[in-house]
Amino acid sequence: MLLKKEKWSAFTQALAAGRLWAPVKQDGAARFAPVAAGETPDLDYDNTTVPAKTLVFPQTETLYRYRLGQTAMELPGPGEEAVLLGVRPCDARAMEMVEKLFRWDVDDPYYLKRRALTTVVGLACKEPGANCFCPSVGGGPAGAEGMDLLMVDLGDAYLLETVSGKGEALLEGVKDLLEAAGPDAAAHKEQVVREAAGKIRRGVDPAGVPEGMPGLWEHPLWGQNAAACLGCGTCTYLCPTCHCFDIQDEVEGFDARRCRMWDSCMFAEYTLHTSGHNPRPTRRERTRNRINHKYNYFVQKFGVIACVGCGRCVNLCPVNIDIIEILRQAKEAL
Amino acid sequence: MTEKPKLGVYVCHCGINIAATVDVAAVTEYALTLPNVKVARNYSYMCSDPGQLLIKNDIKNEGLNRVVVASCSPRMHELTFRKALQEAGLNPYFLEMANIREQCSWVHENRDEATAKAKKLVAAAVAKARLLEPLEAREVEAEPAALVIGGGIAGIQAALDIADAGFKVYVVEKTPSVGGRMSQLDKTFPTLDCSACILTPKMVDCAGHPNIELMTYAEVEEVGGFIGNFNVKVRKKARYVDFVKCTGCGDCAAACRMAGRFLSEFDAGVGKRSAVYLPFPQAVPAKYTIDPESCLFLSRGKCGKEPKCVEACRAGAIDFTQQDEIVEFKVGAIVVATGFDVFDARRKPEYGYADYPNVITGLEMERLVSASGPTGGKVKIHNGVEEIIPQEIAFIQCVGSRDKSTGNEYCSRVCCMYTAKQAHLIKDKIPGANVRVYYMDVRAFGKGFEEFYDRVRREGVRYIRGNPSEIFRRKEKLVIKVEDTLTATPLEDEVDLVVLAVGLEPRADARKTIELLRLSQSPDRFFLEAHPKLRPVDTATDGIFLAGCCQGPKDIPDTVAQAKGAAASAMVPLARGKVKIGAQVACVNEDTCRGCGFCAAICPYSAIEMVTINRMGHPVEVARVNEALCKGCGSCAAGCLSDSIQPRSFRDRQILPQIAVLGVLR
Amino acid sequence: MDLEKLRKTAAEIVSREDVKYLIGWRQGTFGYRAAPCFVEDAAGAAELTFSPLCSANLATYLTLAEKLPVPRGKEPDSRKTALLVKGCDSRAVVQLLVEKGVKREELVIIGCPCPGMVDRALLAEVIPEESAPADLKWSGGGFVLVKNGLETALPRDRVLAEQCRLCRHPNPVVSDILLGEPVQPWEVGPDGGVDEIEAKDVADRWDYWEEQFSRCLRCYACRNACPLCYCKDCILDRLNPTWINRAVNFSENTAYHLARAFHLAGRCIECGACERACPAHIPLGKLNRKLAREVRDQYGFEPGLDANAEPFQAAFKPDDPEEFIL
Amino acid sequence: MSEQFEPNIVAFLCNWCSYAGADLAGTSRVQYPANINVIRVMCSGRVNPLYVMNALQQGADGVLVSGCHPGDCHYMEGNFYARRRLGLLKELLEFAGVDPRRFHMSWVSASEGHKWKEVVEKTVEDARAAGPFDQFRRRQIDW
Repeated sequence: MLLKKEKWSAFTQALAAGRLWAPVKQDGAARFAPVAAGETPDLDYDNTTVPAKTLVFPQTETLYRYRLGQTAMELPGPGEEAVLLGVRPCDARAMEMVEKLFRWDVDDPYYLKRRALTTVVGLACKEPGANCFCPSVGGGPAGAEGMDLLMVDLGDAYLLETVSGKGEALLEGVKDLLEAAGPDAAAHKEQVVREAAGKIRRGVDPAGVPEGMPGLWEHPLWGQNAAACLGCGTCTYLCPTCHCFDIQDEVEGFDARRCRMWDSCMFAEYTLHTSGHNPRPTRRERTRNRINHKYNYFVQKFGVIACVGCGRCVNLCPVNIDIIEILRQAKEAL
Repeated sequence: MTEKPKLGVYVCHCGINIAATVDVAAVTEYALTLPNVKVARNYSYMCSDPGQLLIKNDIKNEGLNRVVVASCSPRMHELTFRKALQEAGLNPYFLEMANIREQCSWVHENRDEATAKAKKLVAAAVAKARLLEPLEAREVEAEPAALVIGGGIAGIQAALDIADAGFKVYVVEKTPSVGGRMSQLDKTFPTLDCSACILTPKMVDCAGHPNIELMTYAEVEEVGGFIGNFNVKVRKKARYVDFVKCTGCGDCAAACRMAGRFLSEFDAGVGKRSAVYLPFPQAVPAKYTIDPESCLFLSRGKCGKEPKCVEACRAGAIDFTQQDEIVEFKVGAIVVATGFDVFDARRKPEYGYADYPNVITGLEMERLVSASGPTGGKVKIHNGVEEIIPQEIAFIQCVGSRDKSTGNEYCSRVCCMYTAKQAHLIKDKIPGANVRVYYMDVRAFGKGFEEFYDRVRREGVRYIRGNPSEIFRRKEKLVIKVEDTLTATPLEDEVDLVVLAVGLEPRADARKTIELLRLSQSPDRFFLEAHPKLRPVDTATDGIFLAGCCQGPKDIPDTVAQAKGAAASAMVPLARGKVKIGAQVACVNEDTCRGCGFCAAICPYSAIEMVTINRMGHPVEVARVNEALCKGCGSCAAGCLSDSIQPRSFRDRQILPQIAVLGVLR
Repeated sequence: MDLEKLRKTAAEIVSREDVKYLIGWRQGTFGYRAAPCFVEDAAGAAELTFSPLCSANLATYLTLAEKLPVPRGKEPDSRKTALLVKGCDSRAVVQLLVEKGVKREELVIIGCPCPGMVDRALLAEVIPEESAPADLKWSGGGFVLVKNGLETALPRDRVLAEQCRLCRHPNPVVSDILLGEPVQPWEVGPDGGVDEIEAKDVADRWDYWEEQFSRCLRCYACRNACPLCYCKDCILDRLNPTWINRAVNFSENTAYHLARAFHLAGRCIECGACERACPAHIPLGKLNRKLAREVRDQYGFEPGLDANAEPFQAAFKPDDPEEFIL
Repeated sequence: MSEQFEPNIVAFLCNWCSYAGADLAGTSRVQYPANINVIRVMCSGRVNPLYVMNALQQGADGVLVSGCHPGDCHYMEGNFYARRRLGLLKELLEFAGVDPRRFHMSWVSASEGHKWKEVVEKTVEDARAAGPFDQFRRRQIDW
């Protein structure tokens, strides 16, 4: 289906009748924020600093509440449906990957509930960033994995392709604003996608990396790359596929809650034992773990590289630790 | 510690003091809803025996392991309830109090408000009590010995008292003899006893006492440790005269090539001495000392063919090879009696002390009138033409006291009376002399002072109210420019001799003592006592006491009284043989300490030192608390960026929940 | 800066037996980056650079290296660390010396007088950042961007980083070897960033910071990048007691940032590392610079200049300001 | 009853001067607002400046720290450290947009029961004027 851009405002207004999230720009960077009735989101933005995962896997999430000294607990309510508008293919694909984990040995009710309540409306990329490398890891500027609906900017209109039943249902609700796509739409889309892919400058072929990783366990590349690491959580917090969390009890007066929040394997305390022993004692082991988790362990367990090539960790690392460069060195060392 | 907290909350009615304003039943009921509270009761007087029994029984029968008492101020009854806990077999520090009387029922009239607040205060106390930890007040052995620094009348008196009680005393005196300032005085006001006559026996007692080890011509170099356990290092300066062989005959001094060439410190610069000298005839010990700076042999390496003193000394006591000796010992308490300096009159240039020989200080006057002084007690001066007996004599009061321009805002307390005394002595020795005293106020506050002042005036000494602005010479006379402020008459008073009643100042080297003993100074720069009213002989450091003028100007009886007080205080740990170390002291988490030393820099008691420990094979510096010195103030903790040092009972993890409860409950 | 001399000097130093490694800067892997690098042998010195992109404060690494347990019978590695320092890096070193975070005898300090660094974001506004690494040089009073063999002049005022514009000590305050000539310190204008906030009324200030702190992810890059945030166990990570909850929301974020800024009062040497590291672009430097300004103006103290200074937070003066006290 | 806002104040008092001064106010039956809630510490130097922030975050509308007058500190210097630390904290809070009326520091000696009353009244009035400080509250108990 086609959505003419002059209908864009009406389209978003219709979605904003429910809970709608879309990127907003603030101080030069975009982030997902609720769209209030009357506002029209602008999809002309570089990818958000924080990936869309934050909406299905919030940074802080209350699991239940209780009172000190008492055993009764209060669970969260059923939650609300929401539409996520303007999700990039890398971020949508990552949600699908993370879901594999949250569906693995036991179902994680919190993640799955939010995922089920959320309709993901994706947007194909036209202007990839300096460090985008999604094609290297099985994605692409118009990949629809993890989405319910894909939008492709054809200039004067968006091409809307349903990916799931939820996407179809969404379109059904706004069908008056849409028109059928013409016969040349597919070709137009292909051209847009090809152009976008052609602008991607960086990349690495990961073939052989997952199998080769164990052999590189003691390779000096880890120490060399980790030497400058500050041990902050930028790379992991901004990674759309990173999904580690910590569980804490937080007390306020005599009231308390149990909650979970993002954690990062780059923090020293991530694996710190009560005894004081740390099985990953330095930034070298932590950096090695981060890469191995994405390019080795996750592959072994779920058959897919847990990196979607969004380039965020490269863009925003304060000290230029570059996963593409690390993979290049790893390939060289194989 | 693994035991789960079981709290009892006890709400006191305090008769109607609390109950009239606070609904104690409601507070009690509320307390039962708080986490870990097993028992909550209210009672008319919790501090009474039956009240305490309630707590004790519950500890025994209900297995309580933390107690909250909501009653009066902890400043009132914390110790009472701690004792009750202890008697019931519970660690006394498992107590927390909620002050619902002084800071609640007595200051708020509205019953609802006061009750609500009492509930909050109880909740906050419960929040903290849940997290209290058991503490132990420890005791360490105390060395049954004392150090007295300074051998003036204060030091002598303190030493004698302590020694008489049977404890070892080390007296360290900087100069070659004990006696101090008092020995320089002629008569003492207002009774006019001869200073030497009353002092000398004490000096001799001090030197001869079996429990006193007297170290003259010696200085304390280092003091470490804490109450009960001070480690002292003393440098005994080389006298170059064998202490045992010297008979005190004085042949060396008479023979000295430099005999009578140096100003005598004892005679306040009025008299002279040799390079080898006895400070004054009654000096104790009566042993000669060679001043290395004035001795030709010691300062230049040559004294004729052979130093004359060596020849002269029949005992063979002169020993130029002597070296300073370092002595180390341990004491349980320290009395500081370092005395005072007199104000340097050159700092009031308008009085011409530096320019005119006949402008002298009160202390110089003492030596002039003293029978043992350089003039044999005759007041003679040289007016530039001839030697005369002065007839016109003026005293000027408050020189270097009560004078912001000199930085000394305080009253020196002795000048009014020593001036009166000296005026009397002059009248006595020079019967026809005209004596006047220029004063601001006369402060004759002590026993017999006013009477003495009155007597002196009746003897014909004129008191003129006025603060001289200038002194200059006119021929053989000195002219004092002054306004008599009672009659508003400008005067130019021609006199033969001017005596400046100089005030008392802290010792020039007071800083050294401060650093040595970690003392503090009050704004007048004298040593600071722990409390101006209630602990006037204590210092902020336990086990260190002050006596005499090092703490502030005072006369002889006050000095002796304070010395006796300091001695009595110093004897407490010595007599007990043990000292208590506070339980609520700071402790360091050596795992997280980053060794920056902020806490050590902050601690006013130098209770924290940095030590090197082995952390997994790496030498790292961490802070360590000397629990005997720590007072538990917690300034270190608030300055520690990694929260690695914490005062017990006031830890962050105990205070933050209190904050939370007081904040959250609205 | 003569890069050949820099590399030669570095090669000589790392070849010394008593030197573990040298910390310097290398060109980045893309766009407008330069990165800290660790040189362990003479050959490695060839990758060293010093350009207007080398804003990273290398003093951070002096306290970052983990101290692994030393196996029984072995001695800990006591070799020295060599590092390149700009003015701000050297001030951090001095403050670390004051706090005994490092020992002077463990360091070989190579001073690099610094004409000022560019702000990457400002630079990208003028010429968009691309994937290929770009080179930047100082030239005349400004900068020159070298890209694909083409040189583009950039006026200093347009792209100079804020903390550099405000820098009072561009030359190293401590060094064993000084490379090149000291630069002439420039005139420092008013701190517009701080002034702008002070000009707001108190409620508007709150709104301003609420907008900023709401974005915070609590990745702790600001803390970890700071050369003076080096507690082995930061109290803001601690759970017992909990100063700040792990929950990421405006309240906790605000408490975190205020605590961080406060812990640096009288210690911050205004290098801007916190602000540069922030992925959410929160202007953290303003908080630190505000406190640094008060410490300078009201208390007459500037940290990181004298290794023998009393630590500001562990000292007082009898006449410290107290007008605010009731 | 008027609907005026009743601020919640958390106060940190040193044991030797200010807490004793507050006790004296009680002994003298001086009346003052009940909004003030006291936490006793041994010395104002013990007050970690982060306590002030923490109290504001945990529900206080105003915070007071009170210690001995300069020179009177039971521990000689603790209040001087407190003055320096909290003076800077005050600058920081104000810069961050915390109404300056929410945080006060005072010197109250053991004999100044009446001054204590005045300090409490001023602190409460100021916090009342500044209004509820909901913006900074911990909101963790929300879902």
